[in-house]
Amino acid sequence: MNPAFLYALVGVGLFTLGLYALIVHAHLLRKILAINVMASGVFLVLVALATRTQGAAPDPVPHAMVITGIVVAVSATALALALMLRVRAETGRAELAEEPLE
Amino acid sequence: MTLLQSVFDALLGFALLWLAWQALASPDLFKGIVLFIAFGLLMALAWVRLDAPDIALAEAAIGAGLTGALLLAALARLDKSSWRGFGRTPVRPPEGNNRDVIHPSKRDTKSAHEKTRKPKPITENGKGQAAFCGLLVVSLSALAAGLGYAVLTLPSQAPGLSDSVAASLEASGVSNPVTAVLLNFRGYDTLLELGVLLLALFGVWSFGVVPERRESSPGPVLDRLSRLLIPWLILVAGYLLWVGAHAPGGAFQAGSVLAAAGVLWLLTGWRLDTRFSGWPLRIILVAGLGVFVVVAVVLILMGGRLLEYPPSFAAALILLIEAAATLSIGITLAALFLGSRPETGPQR
Amino acid sequence: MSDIHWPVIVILLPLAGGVACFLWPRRSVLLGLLTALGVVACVAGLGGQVVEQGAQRYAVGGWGAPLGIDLYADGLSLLMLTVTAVVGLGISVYSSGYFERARYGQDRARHFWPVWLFLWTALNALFLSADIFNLYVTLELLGLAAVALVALAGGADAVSGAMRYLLVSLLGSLFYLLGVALLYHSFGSVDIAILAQRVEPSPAVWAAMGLMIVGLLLKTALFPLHFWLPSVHASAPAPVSALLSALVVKASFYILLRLWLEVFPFANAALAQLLGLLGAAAVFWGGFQALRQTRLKMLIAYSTVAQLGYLFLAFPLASITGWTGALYMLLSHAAAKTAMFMAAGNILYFGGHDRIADLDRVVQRLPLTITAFALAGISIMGLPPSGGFIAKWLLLETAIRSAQWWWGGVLILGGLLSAAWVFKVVGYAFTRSEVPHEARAVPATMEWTALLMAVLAILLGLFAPWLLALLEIGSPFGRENAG
Amino acid sequence: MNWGATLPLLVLASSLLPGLVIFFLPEERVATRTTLNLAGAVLKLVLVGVMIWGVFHGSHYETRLPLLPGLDLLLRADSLSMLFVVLSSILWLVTTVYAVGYLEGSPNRSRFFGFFSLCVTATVGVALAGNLVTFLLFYELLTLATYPLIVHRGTDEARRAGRTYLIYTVAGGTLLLLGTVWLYTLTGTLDFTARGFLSGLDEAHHAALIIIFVLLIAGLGVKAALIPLHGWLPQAMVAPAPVSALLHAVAVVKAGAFGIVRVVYDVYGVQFSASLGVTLPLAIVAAATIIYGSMRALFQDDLKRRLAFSTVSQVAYIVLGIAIAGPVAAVGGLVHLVHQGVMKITLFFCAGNLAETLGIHKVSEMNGVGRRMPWTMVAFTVAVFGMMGAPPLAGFISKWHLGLGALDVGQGWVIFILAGSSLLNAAYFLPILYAAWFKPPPDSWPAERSFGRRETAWALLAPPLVTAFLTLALGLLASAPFGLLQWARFITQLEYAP
Amino acid sequence: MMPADYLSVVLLIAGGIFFLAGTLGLLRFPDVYTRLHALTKADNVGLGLIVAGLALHAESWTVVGKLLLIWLLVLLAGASVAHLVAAAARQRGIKAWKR
Repeated sequence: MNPAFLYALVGVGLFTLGLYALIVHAHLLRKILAINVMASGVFLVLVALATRTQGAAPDPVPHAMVITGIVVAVSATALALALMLRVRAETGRAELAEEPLE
Repeated sequence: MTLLQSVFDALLGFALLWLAWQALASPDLFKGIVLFIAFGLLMALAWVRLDAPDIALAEAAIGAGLTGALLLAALARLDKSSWRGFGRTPVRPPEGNNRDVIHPSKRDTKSAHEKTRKPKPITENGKGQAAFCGLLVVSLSALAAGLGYAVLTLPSQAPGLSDSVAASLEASGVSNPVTAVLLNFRGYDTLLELGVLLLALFGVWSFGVVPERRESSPGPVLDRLSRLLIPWLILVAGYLLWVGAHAPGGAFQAGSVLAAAGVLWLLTGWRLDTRFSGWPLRIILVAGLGVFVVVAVVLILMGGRLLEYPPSFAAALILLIEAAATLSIGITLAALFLGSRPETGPQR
Repeated sequence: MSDIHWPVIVILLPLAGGVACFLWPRRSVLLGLLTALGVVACVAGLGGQVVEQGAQRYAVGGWGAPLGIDLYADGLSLLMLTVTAVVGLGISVYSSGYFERARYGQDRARHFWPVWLFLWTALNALFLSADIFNLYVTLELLGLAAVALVALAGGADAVSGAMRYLLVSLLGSLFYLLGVALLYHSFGSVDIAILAQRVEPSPAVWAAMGLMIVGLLLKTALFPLHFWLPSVHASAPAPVSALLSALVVKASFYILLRLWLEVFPFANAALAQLLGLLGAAAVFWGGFQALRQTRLKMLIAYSTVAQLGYLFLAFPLASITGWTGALYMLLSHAAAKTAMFMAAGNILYFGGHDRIADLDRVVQRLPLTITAFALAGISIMGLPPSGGFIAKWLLLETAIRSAQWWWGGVLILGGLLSAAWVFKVVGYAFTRSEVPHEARAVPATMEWTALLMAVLAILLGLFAPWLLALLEIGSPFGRENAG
Repeated sequence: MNWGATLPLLVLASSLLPGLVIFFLPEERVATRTTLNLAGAVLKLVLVGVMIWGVFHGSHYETRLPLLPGLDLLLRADSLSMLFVVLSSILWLVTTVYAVGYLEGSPNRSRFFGFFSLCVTATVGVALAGNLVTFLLFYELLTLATYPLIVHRGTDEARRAGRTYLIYTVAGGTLLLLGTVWLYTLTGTLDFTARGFLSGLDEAHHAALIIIFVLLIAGLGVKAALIPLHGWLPQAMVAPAPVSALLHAVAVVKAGAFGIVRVVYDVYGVQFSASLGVTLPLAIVAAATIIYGSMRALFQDDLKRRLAFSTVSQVAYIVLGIAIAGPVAAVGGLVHLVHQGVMKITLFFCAGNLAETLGIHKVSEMNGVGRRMPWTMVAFTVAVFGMMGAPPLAGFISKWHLGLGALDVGQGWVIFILAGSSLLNAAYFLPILYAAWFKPPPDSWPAERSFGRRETAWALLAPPLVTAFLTLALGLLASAPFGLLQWARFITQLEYAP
Repeated sequence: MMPADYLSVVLLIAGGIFFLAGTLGLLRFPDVYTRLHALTKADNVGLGLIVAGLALHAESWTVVGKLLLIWLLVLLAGASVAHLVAAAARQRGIKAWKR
């Protein structure tokens, strides 16, 4: 199979895998990991499909987008981790309550 | 060789999925994070396979390296000894199945494994949970199948914007097309993205000053290692910054290497003197964004459009922006690793 | 005046202001207020330009789409920017009172301003962007800023809410981004106008549409994806709740609207009906839940769920009048909900609680605040001459004209539900209660801002022709024969 | 200055602005508040006088504000609106004086008078509205402005009444809105036009027009308290007496009745309504309301509740007059709009005086009260005879024209309704008079307050005497040049002239 | 193929074997200390062999220098980290494995 599509499919797989883990796991750290895996999946789709250039150098625009995306992801992860620690400090658990407060 | 490459690609793809699954499903959080870092390294390999060395560098440094460090630091702070005392409200002790363990040895991992064999379900009822998970698996499989199908129907040849980039590369001031896109063609994205990074720091700092976990003394080995490595790291960062104009590299990669130096330094127990943790630190943190904005405004005042570099100055301006950005990115990421605002001097 | 780069200034000014607030934290209130005034002035400048010269396209870096990023300002963007500017100014003034002397103290104030100004930057950038990847970046900027602001309130509820919000927001962005990836790789551009020309249905485009719509609906909190909203909006600091309800959820709606109108014009009627149905469900569910709440802020938050539902009624109606009706709803809801959350903030500030059953002692000592609440309520109910009435009128008119009267029924019943909870709260202003309450004086700025925002929500009903003409600049809704 | 465009706005502003200022007045600034109130009321009367003079001399007073593309807010003074404007501005002045006296010393007066002014503004707005959407605006404003007055006392009972009131009126407003929008989608205009603007519409729309008619009348019927939509009115009696007076005589119920007149005359047009076949059902509803209200009034011991049911019955006369669809009956209905207002306000003033001075709330407590408060009871008696339709008082004029008009168009059954209603009126009013004048007073009144030599405060006594005098004058001078009858004939001519 | 190429192949395969052995040790050895031992030693040598194999293919001396630099840095990091991990394990009181 064309590697572009192979990696794109892997990206789709990572995206859904991350989505599954995000929904199923309660621990916030796992949720944050899951988001990162999902992001990697999206980035993979974005870059893999950029190689469809008939052997020429791949399209650089998605590369730039992914670098932007990686920085955004690390920023979000840092914020999420700090927030997770706050949740732990306030509630004693690194999980969210099942029911929103009502 | 194509067959070998295909086999390699398939193996790598499979390994990525497997590692991701293991990282997410691992009952031991520490193990999960380690697997995630490994996942990040394999991702870097995938980027290389996809002819994206710039991303490979960024992924290895930021995606796997710094994110991993952030995750491990957070996990360490989640450990029981650290959260006691910095919560305001009296807290329930965590329940058995979320006592998260940091145990490198197999024996301990095993015991932890038993404790958290099942990740905490989101519905209490066992049967309902099974049904829910089943439904979820089915619908997500359908989603994956649909997305996969959609991807496969895309034309197998599509140049995207590579031709336009190539056509305008001359005028961009740099010869590395990715840097050209990042800092020139789509420089506005990068401007906003520096904002995102800074904003994350604002956010983390706004959560208040977390009393620091007293690390055990770093010991002579780490101390010596860091003394040896940090100058190298700074040098490498400078090199990456410089080389980014025409080869893989650039501000983000350089910044994250710089951040690695900072993280290493922080790990040895070094802290910024309170004299510098106020204004001087803030200035460095905003330098990247600030220089970017100033350049933008000056260009507009000179009659251009936003971020419209005169071709003759483009190279110099991009380098200027990148230099400031590298510094800010490095210090910001290191500050994010620290996890809260450093204590400032007596003016508070 | 005409050659000033207003679109750029509108984005860079709050960004620079945020940085300045970060650098000089002890001057942050002054700097923040100055920036707010400046942004309002610049939006007015941009408005003048757009009115004079029609829709504006601005090629950042001089490259132009598809290689570069374009900014685009038509009537729709201008309207959103204006709402943001006006509500933003109100929130700035309110916050200068709220954070300065509230129990939050100095420390929270210094963190509030930079983040808030960055959020404002994100909003302005978002409303001006014509590039779907750039929109992703602005969405992330917006989301992270909003989360940080929610967490400012401290306490278990707010922090958990912020965490939930962050996860939802990131998830929504990733869905959106995957859609962007598919669109880019289908058509080789991320510029909305170019996509609009090149787009044609294909499995990848359908997938992109599904992903982007789901992601944006998650952020817009359309029923049943609203689950995260009430606790977040209820636990955030009052000015933050106001801006979340008034502006932040609208931003993702705006993107959805743009995409729907330009990139996915082939989206079929069934999908539009589905969105309408979800909107209707949101109207009823939100209204019903609001009626059941015992805490004021929670009630207002659920009402936001309901009000967001109205916006989606325009999708099945799909005519210029319908879209303008939805936009007008958005507009007046922004003003009214800001006023309501500010009023709730005053009540909390004054009495230390927001239990509806014990409200009487508080509200009778805060006549301006309860007036603000009541006036905002009039707009939410859609009684004349408020902005909400105009919106309801336009939507109702479209529903009847297009012989889809059941959407009109949703509007009518939703209005009655709103009336029920508004009067449930307002009724407490008239009970007899003698027991004085332990109270702290509410700064006049806070009471007056709330009142002014509410009055604005009412006055919106009288400026409709002017605003609707503004909205038509660049015909964002197409040129089909008017509704 | 363009008087034609500004005068209607000034008429509105003369009560709106004082009202807004009063909201912000501290509670103890009694003198300022009273001055503002009275100044506003007098100014409004003067402005209305100017306007009448103008209308009779052929001036056009019209203010347009664009509301939506193709849809304006329109204020316009025509002969029908002047009828209602005059009524409300006169009665506002009188009621203001009364309310100042009545509420002396009670809490939250700034709030009360603020909403009171808003209420009158809304009423005048309803009167001057030149199209249906403007009407709707002021109609809803009226709902909002009266709610605080009903719950003013803040007791549980008051709040319950307020809730009932809102449920009815908000739902009614919604129906009105629905009908209005629907009509707009059919016609593209909502401006009131003599003889309506619908007759040119395609036959295909006639079914829709009938439904719209039902929606509009149901929306208006809530405020006009047509059965079965009258449930809020007796409950709303918990409000202070000036509010009851204003609500039942002028503002709320009249807005509803006035709206019905507008819809039948200036939206549908009488002829067109009749051809649609909607007037007869309306007449039957009105007739049923007349009888039902009177029957219920018979069995109320609470004086204000008895008056409330009487209102239900009396307001339906106006609707009946319109629905009979003949010129003479129409005159009867229109003059009753004014007559009922003047008479009923007198009754409520008197009831308020009894409650305020002697603590009397029930009919059974009224024995011999005529000796203790003769002037109040004289006013009461005049109004009661007027209500029953005794010549030469105002009520007689109305009923006479109604009866004549009904015969005129061959609807003889109306005569029986009128006769029955008059009998019932007598049955629930005369015993009160008998008890008040001829039965011996009790040893002590429920809660007596002393006002020196006078029977009660001056501010409480003067208003009912003035309105009782008006009742007499309207009856005697009905046919005078520029009198009420002539005016009403002028209005009906526009509608009925060939 | 040049003789240098044969040498390069041999070196690379040898390096691969060392890596394999190290990994096997990581999986099979009983405790943290023995695993560290296997991993660090085998990987350091394995990487050295691979670097040597690659250096034979290098286009210029700068590349050789870079490759050597990589090896030295990894040696340094590997040794230090192994020490740190072992020290941390000891501090936690994990006893060394005894038969």
